[in-house]
Amino acid sequence: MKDAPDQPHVAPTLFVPEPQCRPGDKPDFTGLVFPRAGDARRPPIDARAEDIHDLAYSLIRVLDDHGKAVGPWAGSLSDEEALAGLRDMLKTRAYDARMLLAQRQGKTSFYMLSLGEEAIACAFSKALRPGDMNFPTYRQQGLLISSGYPILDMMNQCYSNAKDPVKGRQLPVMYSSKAHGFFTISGNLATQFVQAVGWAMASAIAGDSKIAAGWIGDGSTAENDFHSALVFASTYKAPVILNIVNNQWAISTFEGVARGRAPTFAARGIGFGIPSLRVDGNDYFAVNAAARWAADRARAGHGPTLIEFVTYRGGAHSTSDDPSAYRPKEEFAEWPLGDPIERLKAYLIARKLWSEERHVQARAEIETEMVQLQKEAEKNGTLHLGPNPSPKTMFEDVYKEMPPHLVRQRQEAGV
Amino acid sequence: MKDAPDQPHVAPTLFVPEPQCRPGDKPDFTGLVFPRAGDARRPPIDARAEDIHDLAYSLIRVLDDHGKAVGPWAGSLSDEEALAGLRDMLKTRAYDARMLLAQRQGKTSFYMLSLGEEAIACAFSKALRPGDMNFPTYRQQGLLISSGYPILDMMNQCYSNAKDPVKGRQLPVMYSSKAHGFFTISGNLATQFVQAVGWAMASAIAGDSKIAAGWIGDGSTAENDFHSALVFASTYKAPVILNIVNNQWAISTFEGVARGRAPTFAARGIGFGIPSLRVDGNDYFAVNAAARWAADRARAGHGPTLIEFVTYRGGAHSTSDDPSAYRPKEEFAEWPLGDPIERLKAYLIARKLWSEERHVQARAEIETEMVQLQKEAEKNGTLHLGPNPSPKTMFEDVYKEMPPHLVRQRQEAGV
Amino acid sequence: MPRMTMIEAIRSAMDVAMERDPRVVVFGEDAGYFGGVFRCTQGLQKKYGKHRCFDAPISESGIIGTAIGMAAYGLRPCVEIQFADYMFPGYDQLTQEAARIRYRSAGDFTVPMVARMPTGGGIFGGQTHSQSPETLFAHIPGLKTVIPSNPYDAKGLLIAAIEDDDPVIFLEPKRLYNGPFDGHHDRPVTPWKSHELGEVPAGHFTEPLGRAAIRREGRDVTILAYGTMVFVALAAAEETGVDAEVIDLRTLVPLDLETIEESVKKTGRCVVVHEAPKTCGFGAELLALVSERCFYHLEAPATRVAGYDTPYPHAHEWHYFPGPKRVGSALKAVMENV
Amino acid sequence: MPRMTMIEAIRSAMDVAMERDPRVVVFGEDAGYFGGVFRCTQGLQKKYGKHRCFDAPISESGIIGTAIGMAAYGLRPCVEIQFADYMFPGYDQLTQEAARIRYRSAGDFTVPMVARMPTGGGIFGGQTHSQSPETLFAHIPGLKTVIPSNPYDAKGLLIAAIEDDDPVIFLEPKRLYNGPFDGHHDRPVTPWKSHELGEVPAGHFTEPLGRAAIRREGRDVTILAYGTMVFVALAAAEETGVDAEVIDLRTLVPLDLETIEESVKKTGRCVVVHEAPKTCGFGAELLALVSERCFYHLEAPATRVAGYDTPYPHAHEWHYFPGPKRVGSALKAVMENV
Ligand SMILES: Cc1ncc(C[n+]2csc(CCOP(=O)(O)OP(=O)(O)O)c2C)c(N)n1
Ligand SMILES: Cc1ncc(C[n+]2csc(CCOP(=O)(O)OP(=O)(O)O)c2C)c(N)n1
Ligand SMILES: [Mg+2]
Ligand SMILES: [Mg+2]
Repeated sequence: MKDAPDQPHVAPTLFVPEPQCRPGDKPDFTGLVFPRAGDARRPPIDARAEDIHDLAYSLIRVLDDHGKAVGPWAGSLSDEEALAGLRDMLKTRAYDARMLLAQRQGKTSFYMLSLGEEAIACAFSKALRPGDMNFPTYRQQGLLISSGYPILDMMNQCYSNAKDPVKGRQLPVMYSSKAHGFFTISGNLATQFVQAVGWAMASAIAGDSKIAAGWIGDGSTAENDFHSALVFASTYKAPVILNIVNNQWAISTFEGVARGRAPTFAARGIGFGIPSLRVDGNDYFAVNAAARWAADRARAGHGPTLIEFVTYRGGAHSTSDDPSAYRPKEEFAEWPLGDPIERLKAYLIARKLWSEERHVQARAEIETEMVQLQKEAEKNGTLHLGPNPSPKTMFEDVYKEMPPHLVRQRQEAGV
Repeated sequence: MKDAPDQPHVAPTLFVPEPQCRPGDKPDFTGLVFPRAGDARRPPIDARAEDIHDLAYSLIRVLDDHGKAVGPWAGSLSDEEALAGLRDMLKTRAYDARMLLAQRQGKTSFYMLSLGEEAIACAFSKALRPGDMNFPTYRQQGLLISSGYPILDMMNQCYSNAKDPVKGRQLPVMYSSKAHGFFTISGNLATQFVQAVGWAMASAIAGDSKIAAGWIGDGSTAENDFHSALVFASTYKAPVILNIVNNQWAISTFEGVARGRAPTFAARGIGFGIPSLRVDGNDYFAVNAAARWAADRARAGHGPTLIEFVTYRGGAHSTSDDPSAYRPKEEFAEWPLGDPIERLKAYLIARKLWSEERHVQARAEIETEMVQLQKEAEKNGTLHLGPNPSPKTMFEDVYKEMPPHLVRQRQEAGV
Repeated sequence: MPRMTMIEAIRSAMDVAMERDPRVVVFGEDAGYFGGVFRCTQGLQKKYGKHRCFDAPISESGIIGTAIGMAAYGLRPCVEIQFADYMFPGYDQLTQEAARIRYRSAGDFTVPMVARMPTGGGIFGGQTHSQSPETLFAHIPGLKTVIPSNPYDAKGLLIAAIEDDDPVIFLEPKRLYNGPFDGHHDRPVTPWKSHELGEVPAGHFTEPLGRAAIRREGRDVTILAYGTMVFVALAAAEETGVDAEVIDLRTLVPLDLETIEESVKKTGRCVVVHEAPKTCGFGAELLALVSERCFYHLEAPATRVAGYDTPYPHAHEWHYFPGPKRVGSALKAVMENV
Repeated sequence: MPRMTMIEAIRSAMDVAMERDPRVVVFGEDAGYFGGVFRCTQGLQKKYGKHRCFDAPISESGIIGTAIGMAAYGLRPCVEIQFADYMFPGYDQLTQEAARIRYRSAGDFTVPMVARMPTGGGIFGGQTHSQSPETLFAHIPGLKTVIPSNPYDAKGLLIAAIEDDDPVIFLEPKRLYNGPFDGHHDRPVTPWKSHELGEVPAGHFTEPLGRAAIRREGRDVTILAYGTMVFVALAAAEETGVDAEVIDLRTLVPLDLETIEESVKKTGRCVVVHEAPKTCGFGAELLALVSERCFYHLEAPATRVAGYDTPYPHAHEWHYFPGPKRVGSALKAVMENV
């Protein structure tokens, strides 16, 4: 999404940025000029921030329009890994579709898709090691799925049912899994970004080689804790990867409102001396390669990396949202960086590792698996019909030990 | 203050930046390489941010070591203006000295010097017009003095006496004067920075040509509201000048702790597409020229400018502080950018507009004036001996109209 | 008179205020083109232009901080915080800045601004879309805190808040946006269209800040409530048959202590209801005031029905919510105590 | 036993905790090399190294936010906020994050951390170095709030707080740092060296969170106080001759309700004293609890002596401060009421 051409600023008006297109307009991405796949250079992992400012304004891309992986960032993935990546993305998309439907059917209160952004979480997770920790937003379900977290547990969480790992306390999609390197999601935007830095500092203090990854949306970079994260990461050279997922929209607000006059979000890192990359987020290879580069940097003690992943939010913000009120319906289909699944698929087909038939078949298999899991999850309950965790759990885990006033309140509640 | 050479980061340690010198060390500024006066280029006021990144890493200087004003930023001041500037700085320093003494004598609770930083506020204020608004910190008393605010009122404020314009409610130095374009100072760091942006946005909304100036210290740039200020200023192209006063210290903490791995504070603006200048803050000419450039930009509708003024905090942080515990005593004397008063004096002497004799005389005159004013102020009262404003004023101005519960409390208090 | 939902009434208040006074500006996250996630600002950008109603970056501190600057300049910003749960990043600006600028400058600078924010639970919003932080505002000298319970009041109080010369926190009980929800989540909600308080004058009018409204007269016990709990209290009174006097506080600061005192002295009993956690909730202040000022009239201990001292849970929303059953039990208990 | 000031006791607590447990880290603004503006962390960096005690950038949200991350990793950060007045930029992280992480993750992640902060007035600090924000913490489920009144408790409670598995707000009444200030600002303060509560064991010991201490036994009226007000209350009792039982709450959440109830039921009268503004101060909660639970034992209305509902003024500090005279009047008034 690009700003409309600069309004000549004549007093008396406040300059208010606007997206190129609104409902009724024909989608227009002519303002977005993306470098070709393979064009961006790949510096060594100990590059100094000041020597790679250009990468904050460029776009790291590996998969070209012909299904080839090209340029210096190619080669981070084996064929098996690429095939597994496709499957992870298909699963993520299928899972999303099922849960969206479940919400529409009234089986839960709320849901959020990652449609169109699957490559980012799925490919990123492959650069992490067991023990590393993500501090995600609500749109990184792909991290869990690609790292083997049980989808059944995710469904249980979304249904707030008797087997919900977080006991019905959180909105659907607000997962938590320490074992899978997935910090408990917060509803308050941006808070996790600086927490990730703290976790990474702790790892350094402890002499550990584990690293952290913070996640934030384009809109949420405007939040103040984006700043505290960059300040602390920069000052203490924290072993952290700070990921911005620029999916062009923050609910109804186009990314330009948070970005302001800077050409990219990656540029925000420059003023902190933090090496900053801008990456094609719909390119499974590019995401993985950038993530590995940053993870290697962090592990080698070279400190933080800021990455902007450029993508497009394919669905509504959430099930409470209707994007047709603020953006042209056709934008997603015409998004110039394409669909991450289609692009990886084209690569695999070009390499003869995959085919249209196997793709159809894989989708069907995954669909069957999801339906199966969903049935199983629903046996554990759904939000309104139950069973849900016992109401007495409402009073637990506020503190490690239940203090007297909560014991009294639980008794009053009769649970 | 420069970072000590990069510690090789070997696990297990957190990288913790340290200043070059601590008490007992010989001051060492060899790490600080400053460009020569006249070297920095002067772009047109409608320059695009991306075309002047270099100015965020350079240093705009006008007064050279021989008392000459040189280079493209010279020429913003007439001889009369330069002479007035010297007088403003001398007054500011003399005022500070008197009030420090008054505090030491127990006549008030607290004081904060601007020693060594006088050029910044005094020269900046000359770029503003009546109606423009500063959002200062506690170290910009020079703004008031150079714009003709009565020093007697400043003293009354510091004494919390019967004529204190803010009725004894604020700590000494927390002045307020709408008429003199000086927003009421807050004790909470950084909050004023984004308020300045809001004020500037309001001016644009109202179709007014007034501009705002926000002020912040090097240490306080780490606060989150530094970020919100830059975000809003960038997005709405607010007619605001965002000033960072880098005086090397934030109480006991050297500027590198807030700055992190970026070489300068001015660089923070780059990631927001905000034109950013780094300026010799001890150079009355450079400060004034940069301020005029930024003010002209803002008034012409080109939006915000970020300026880092490089200077040195000559005194203690406040009367509650003793810097000998954390920095070498001799640093101030050896500060490579010198003393702003001495530098302007040298310029004026070189131009035969001034002499050592007149300087001594001027100082004596000013000293006499200050002593006179102080006597007058003390007639209005001092903190502990009074008279102070009536205690009933304690309940006023909480709201425009006193609500019933405060009326009751005032009655209970018997005042 | 037109019938309005609470959303329409709030929108109409801003519309009227913007129409009458060019200094009134409206902004917030998604509040411009789209008109807000609850659609309260819908149409205002189209009508008044982008410079008077616009989308803000997601930065509550920036929203409040710039609003303070605008107010100091001379405008009258009325900003939207998307959920009261999200005002916390702006809490420093609200409580340490907006609240104290008149005081610390002895009136040299003032901050006439309104921060609107949806509050309370009942929409399965979980712990970050359900909180009721009113006590965190009421404790702060310099802020006024308003919370309407119906469309009529919402419009009248919001216009009054915008015209007020001090910073006003305007809490909108989101569960009441579409109708007078009484806590029976399993029953259909009456829409405002069929409720008399849905009748709202189309033009300018104000309801003064600082005055409570008696929603039901009664002799046996005084129920102090505000926002969503007003209708829960009314339902509990009907259902238990206790002749309760239900007072809708409408403004927490300044508080209409006179009306409270008069009623409690009359009934001799008092139950306070709120959704926020009990400990240090606004009910604590009300009980303290009642015990300080009506002690010799009380026939039974004044009590509180409140949210539990836990985060607001998702699945257990209706266990957490202080519904008519819990309020009813409190009424019965307070009547039994002699 | 060594005699310590409160500052020394606090320092000693951190020293002991860092010595025993390598997971304990200390940081904050000026807390590293210099040892903090009140010198509480002096010497810790030298002793434990820069990676366990260091200067933080001036960012309270960053300090709390990184501490949360560290605690989630498995460390036990004990951070310093330079003044309680400056925790507000970190209030979102404290109340919306630290407080709820155990709950929202069902114990998958926990946040064992302490946020220390000097609180209260009495040092001519004006409105931004004098505030007492305890109610803003006590209202938040998931936080514990501690406020010691003397060196012995400060050390024992701080070690307990650091060893606690939940986030603890540790408020340090700065007016007590050097001695048991009783509110008579015109008289010299006894140094802790000559006070028995200045006797503090050199090594490890803890005082449990959640237990009040009776500082003076009495029969006529119960005074509930904490922090600086404990000594003001004691002075008022002595000066009026009212036989007051003075309870030092020490921990506000969890609260030692048992001790409070027992005392109030015994005396039949209650005065609460705090320095924070009255409206929605912690005194409101205490009055509410007393009126809910001791109603039938009360012989007079329980009352509050508190800061006024204004910002903390600079010049009028001693008018604002609830000193022994105001507390004394309240004692006399509550004794007159029959
Ligand atoms: C502190 C806070 N403010 C506002 C919100 C409401 N909100 C939830 S998601 C969202 C948009 C976020 O956009 P972005 O960061 O771009 O992430 P995306 O949804 O596109 O993944 C907003 C405003 C919130 N959750 N927290
Ligand atoms: C929110 C907040 N945190 C901490 C403080 C305490 N404090 C007062 S001044 C100061 C140092 C500021 O340093 P800097 O910004 O460099 O300004 P300088 O004093 O050097 O002019 C600190 C930490 C404060 N006033 N407000
Ligand atoms: Mg987005
Ligand atoms: Mg400084």
